[in-house]
Amino acid sequence: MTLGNTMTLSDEQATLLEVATSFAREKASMSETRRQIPSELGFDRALWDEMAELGWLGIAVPEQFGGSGLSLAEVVTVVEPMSRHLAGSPFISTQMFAQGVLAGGSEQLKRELLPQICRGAIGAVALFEDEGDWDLTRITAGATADGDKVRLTGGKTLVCDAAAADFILVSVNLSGEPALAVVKRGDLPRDRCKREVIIDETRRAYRLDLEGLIVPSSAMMTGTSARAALNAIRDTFLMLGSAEAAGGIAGALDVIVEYLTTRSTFGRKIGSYQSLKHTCSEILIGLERSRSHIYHAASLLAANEDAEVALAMAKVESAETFVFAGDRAVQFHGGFGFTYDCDAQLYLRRALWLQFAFGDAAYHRGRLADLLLPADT
Amino acid sequence: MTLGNTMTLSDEQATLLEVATSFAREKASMSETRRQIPSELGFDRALWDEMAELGWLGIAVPEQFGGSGLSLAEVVTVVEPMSRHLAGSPFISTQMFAQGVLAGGSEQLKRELLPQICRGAIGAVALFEDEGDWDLTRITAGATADGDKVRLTGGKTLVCDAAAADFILVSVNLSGEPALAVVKRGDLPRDRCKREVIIDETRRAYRLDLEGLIVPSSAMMTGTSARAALNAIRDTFLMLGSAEAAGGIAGALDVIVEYLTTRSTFGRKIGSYQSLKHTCSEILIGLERSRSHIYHAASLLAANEDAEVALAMAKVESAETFVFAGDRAVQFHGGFGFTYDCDAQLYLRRALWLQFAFGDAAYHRGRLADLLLPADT
Amino acid sequence: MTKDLAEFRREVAAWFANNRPAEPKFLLPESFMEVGSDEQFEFLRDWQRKIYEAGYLGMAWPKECGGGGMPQAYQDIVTAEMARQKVPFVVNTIGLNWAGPLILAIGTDEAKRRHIKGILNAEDIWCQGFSEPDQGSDLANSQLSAKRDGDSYLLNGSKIWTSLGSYAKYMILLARTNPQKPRYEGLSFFLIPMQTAGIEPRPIKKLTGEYGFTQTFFTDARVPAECLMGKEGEGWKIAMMTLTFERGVTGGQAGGISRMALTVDDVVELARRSRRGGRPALDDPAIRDQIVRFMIEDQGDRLTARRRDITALCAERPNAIGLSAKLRVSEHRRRLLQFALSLQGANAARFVGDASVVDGGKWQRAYLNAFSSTIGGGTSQIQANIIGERVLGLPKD
Amino acid sequence: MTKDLAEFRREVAAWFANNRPAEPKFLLPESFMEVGSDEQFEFLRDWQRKIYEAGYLGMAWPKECGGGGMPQAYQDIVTAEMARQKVPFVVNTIGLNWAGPLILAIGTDEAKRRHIKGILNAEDIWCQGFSEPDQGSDLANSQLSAKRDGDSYLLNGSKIWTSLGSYAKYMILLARTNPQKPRYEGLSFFLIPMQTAGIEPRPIKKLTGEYGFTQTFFTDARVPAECLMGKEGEGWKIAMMTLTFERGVTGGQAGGISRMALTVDDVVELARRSRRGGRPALDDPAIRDQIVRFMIEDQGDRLTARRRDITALCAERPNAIGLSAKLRVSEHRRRLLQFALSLQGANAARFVGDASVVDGGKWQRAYLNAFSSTIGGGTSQIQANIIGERVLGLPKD
Repeated sequence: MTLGNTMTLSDEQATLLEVATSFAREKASMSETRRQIPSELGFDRALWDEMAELGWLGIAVPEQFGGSGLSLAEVVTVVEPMSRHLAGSPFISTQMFAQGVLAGGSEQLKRELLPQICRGAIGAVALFEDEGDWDLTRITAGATADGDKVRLTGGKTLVCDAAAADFILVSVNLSGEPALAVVKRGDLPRDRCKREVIIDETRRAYRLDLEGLIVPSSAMMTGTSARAALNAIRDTFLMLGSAEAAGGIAGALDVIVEYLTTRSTFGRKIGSYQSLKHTCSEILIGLERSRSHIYHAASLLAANEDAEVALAMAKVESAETFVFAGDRAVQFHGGFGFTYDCDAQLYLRRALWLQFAFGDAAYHRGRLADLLLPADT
Repeated sequence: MTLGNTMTLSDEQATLLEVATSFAREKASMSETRRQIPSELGFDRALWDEMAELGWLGIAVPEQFGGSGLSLAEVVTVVEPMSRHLAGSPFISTQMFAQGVLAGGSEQLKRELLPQICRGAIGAVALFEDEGDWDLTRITAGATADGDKVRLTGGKTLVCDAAAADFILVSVNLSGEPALAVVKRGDLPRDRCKREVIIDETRRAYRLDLEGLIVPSSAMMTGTSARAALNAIRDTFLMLGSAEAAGGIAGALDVIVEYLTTRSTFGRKIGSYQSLKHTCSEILIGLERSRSHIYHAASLLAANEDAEVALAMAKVESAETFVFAGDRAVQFHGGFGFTYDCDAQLYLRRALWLQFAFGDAAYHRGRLADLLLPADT
Repeated sequence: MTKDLAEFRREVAAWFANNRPAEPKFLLPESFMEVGSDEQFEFLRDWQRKIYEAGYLGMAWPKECGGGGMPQAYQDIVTAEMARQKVPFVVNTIGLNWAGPLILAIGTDEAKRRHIKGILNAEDIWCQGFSEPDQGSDLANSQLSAKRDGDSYLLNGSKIWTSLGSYAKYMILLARTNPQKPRYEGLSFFLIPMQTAGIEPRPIKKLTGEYGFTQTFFTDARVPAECLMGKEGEGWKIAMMTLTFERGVTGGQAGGISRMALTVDDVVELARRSRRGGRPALDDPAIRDQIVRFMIEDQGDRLTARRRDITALCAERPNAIGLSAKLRVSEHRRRLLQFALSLQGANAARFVGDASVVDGGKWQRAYLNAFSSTIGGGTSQIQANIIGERVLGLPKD
Repeated sequence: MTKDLAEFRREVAAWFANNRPAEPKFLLPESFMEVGSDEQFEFLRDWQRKIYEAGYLGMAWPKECGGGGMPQAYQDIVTAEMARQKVPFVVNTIGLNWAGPLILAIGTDEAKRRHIKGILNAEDIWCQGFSEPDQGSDLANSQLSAKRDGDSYLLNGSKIWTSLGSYAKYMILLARTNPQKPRYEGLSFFLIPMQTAGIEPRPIKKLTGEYGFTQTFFTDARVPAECLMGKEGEGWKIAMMTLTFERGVTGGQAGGISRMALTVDDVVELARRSRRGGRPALDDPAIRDQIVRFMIEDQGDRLTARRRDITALCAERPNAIGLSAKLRVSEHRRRLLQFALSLQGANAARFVGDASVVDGGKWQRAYLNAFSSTIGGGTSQIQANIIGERVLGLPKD
């Protein structure tokens, strides 16, 4: 199997990359990230509104639904710089929601929901359950049709941004097949959404209790539509989660290099020691390879080509490198690295979150082996 | 499963360790090793005779058969120092032969063969076949009984020291079951034994053509005796091959440290650079762990306790560390390391030989997983 | 008077089985270095007192000081049984393993009377003041000043990474009494009361979000001259003596386990009950292979500790095992714990305090806390230098 | 005059399919750097001549010098087809990719007439004299002395790692004409005939046991002054120019493939036909996992090379990709080849020359030869320093 090497950068990507980089430098600093950690929802609504005004939420939404009609490739260029200082926001959740609706929603759902998203509404996706399985089609939360209503049972967990979301796309098992239900904020009583404690304190995740919730059948996606939506959601996360990881690696590397060029022991700047210096080189190499995988996958998505292999590779390389960078960031800061005040731990925790979201490296390598190494040619 | 931590050192072991260390320093130097590389048999007969006179060949042979009645634990203490400078000799082959006969041979075979071994005869074992499988019971070379004779078919490969051997223990398939035949030098026409080219130039390996050879049935081991002999041969190699690897690691580390403390670049001794220094520390740690596994396995063998796990661990740790040490030895010698004149390559080649003899690290980890991680408690 | 040891073992086993405290609602720390909340501390102090009152702590310490006056063998049985039953550890670690043995070895009768019983029943918690913020990894570089002033010493400076700093009544302290003298000779050793004006322990928030260490500030803190152990200038010698107590080389510890660390066996058990892709994680060949790697390393280190007792098997580089122990064990542990997270699938992303987190989040917490050993007491990078230079003789950088 | 390119591609494909030489009895080298025996050399020289005579080499070079005078596109098709069909490489690499383009760019008409055809038909083999034994990894540190003496230069010193040194008729040489000047400005560039009294190439035996490099000694070797390229002191500038030819950045190479390196795809194919425990090695989950790791790395590097062309995607650290390329690719290759051995079971222990060795032993040989790239041209350790210092701005050690 020969792997392609498509790599393109649209004018829109180039522009967005520039805009987002300077926007992030100004508005998404580490002190802003730290300021949001104790907050209930984990992000700044004013910043969110600014992102919406910049048109970022609808970048990959067709113009007919109020978006810019571009692709996830353009969204990537926004996510990497914004995650450099670990800014928390429901941006990726919202992108997953939008791509899910776009891929599997009825015309009516798209017309209803997507323009609201483009204007600043928040979306979320509820996919995971207690066993922690990453296969999005193994679902136990149930759904039963009852006239023009559908009754939900069971629950979901690790649902990012559920409390802030205007709409949540929930995966359920409908007669043994995956289906998705759009649950609106108004239909979800407050006590059905419980905050969970997760390793990445810049994020918010919740447990959803679906038992007995009723949604109209028009809010459902079923059959091939549901599968298409689940694939789109997964691809969106693999794409944007990898970009978020790349931003995190870059940020962690900055933090390490800054410390290594200012801190001295035994009369030498510690960055002059090879054990630290060579590790930085290794992190940089991981970052360069990650970015290459990411922009390759983005190019394929932009061209509507099959990106399954490219997305899995991007996720593996970027998440592995990010965990390594975060782990080394803590270590290389010595005693300070062991404290909460040091930013290193924030990077490590974010890295762990990303590693275990939508499949860790071993999981995706297993998928890649199936794709790339069939038992017989 | 709780692993034991038995560790003993007998007085005989302590004495032999001392004797062998000074003997090796004097007689098994690197220049001697290099001198033997172009020789046909790969070892010095006079040195072999000295080893026989020292009683080393019969250390683990019971006194009634002319040996010292000790165990492989005592043999270990001879092998490690002797392999420090990669001396080539049929010592391990001979030990495998003797332990095979001891475990599976008839009283008559033991009485006939073991005293000769103790006096200096050379033994060898012929176990492997073209597929390169390490499972010693998967045998295609055949044997057919014909009155009081047995007729052999097929062939064996990677038979160490076959050309120098007075006796070879050959594994064959007898009616679907593993069996072993003792083939004497006189019964093996010269053209049945062809030298092979192997990566470790200090060793000699041969291909044996068995087709039509006849041995008396009294020279056979069959059934449980054959299986016991095969296990004993494997255990002997895992024990002594690991000790040989430990000696090799120690030798490689010496070569590296010597170079790193004498060679300078940019005005500094290269051993002061952390990337080289820390790697040396890593090799040392591997050596220390290897020795611990080795002397633990030896202690179990000395006490006649189950050593299957301990032997496999010893082999994995020592062979992996040795390959790493050899690889780094070449690298750290720079341009000189790339030349044949540098001893680093000899260590690397020996390490590769040991890694792929009787099962590499992945193979033995698989065995250990079966032993230590049963599907259910 | 000594009972039959086998019978004693049965008795002890029964006692711990019947008396082990119920699992609390909160997650317990893995060692005294990680005690971060009042509820953890109270729980552990109660547990130690209960063990002591049952007669199972300080069994080999002198009767007149509050000990049991029995042969060490009995205490060893208790300690082994505690480890086997995985009961909570005894919290007053510095008192039991450092200060107590030191006082018994070189303290005055008055000091023995005053301190030993409180150490055993956890009435008096002890902490250790060795590390300083700018000392690097070099203990002999301690700068905290102790200046003789009449019948007392005036202390100025700060100590860092003080475990139980907020709970301790006493501290064993390494301080500089003479800045003119060469670095080792200027140091002295003190046992000081923490409730002294001018001593302020300030909690440090760890990367886990928990507390568990303090930085302890000394500002003209005045302690009585009797606090000095030995003579002025003997600080380094005495500190090294406490280290040998801590390592248990010479015996003399009060006994009891001092950690409940997660091991490779715990990881195997986690893999057995974790599911990946709908099957037990332990069925996955790549996971099995990785676990075996960890088992080989771990067993290698256990055996290496045993081999250290057989001089002839360490003859080539006698200091290799000792000087490499910290690096081997701490780095193994960090990697093991990071790996353990990967067994938990999507649930690996939860943390302590979550209702659904695996085992209360102790795996996540333990991975983050593992850096205390790869950083504290000389980073792994410095350990690797030490091995290269002091064991292999490579040039300094 | 230009034929249709698609038709040309078919014609080329057919020609190589019909004319590829039969697999020789001996193992071919992977690149010109590994030519170690006369039989290898003769085989490869014949092959190059055959390609040239078919009109498939130097197609874009000027007709009057022996080239084809055609657009570069044709040559690119030939080169791609050679790679696709995995035919043997063209051996006169230094002539075709370094010396030839240089002579065409800045050489005299006389030099073009004299050299180009011999480069293309492999009559005149070229070698490169840049590295020196004590230069470290620093090319600008070249010490070989070239002293002007009337109409000639006297050369003294030595060059090392000269590929094809025993077969070459000419050498491109970097030598020091002025030891007083700063290091870059004292260097000059020469094209010299190897058959000169006082020039002695001495073969170096490699760790593989084969030959493939020489150390070339210069003892009062006298070459004509016309051998100087450009002016005295322009040596560094010209050497850098040859490097850009070699990288193919500016085009101008004669074409043809210059290696037959084993790739990760070859490893997959090896795993498919190797057996472990009676089953295809490719069925083993641990092996599959490891191969996927290599594929991700390899694909990462291929994509990174592509990304280099898109400036906006390299804006953060424009030199990162270039300065890390050697380290990334050479270390990946060393580890990949070491892994490939493990697929061969007990047969991994065989070596080149054995009747039963897998694929003639090219895996074993390739692993050992892989060190030439992790050592030559600046060791991996130095490369990692360069990245740390020149890309990340970390302090020098």
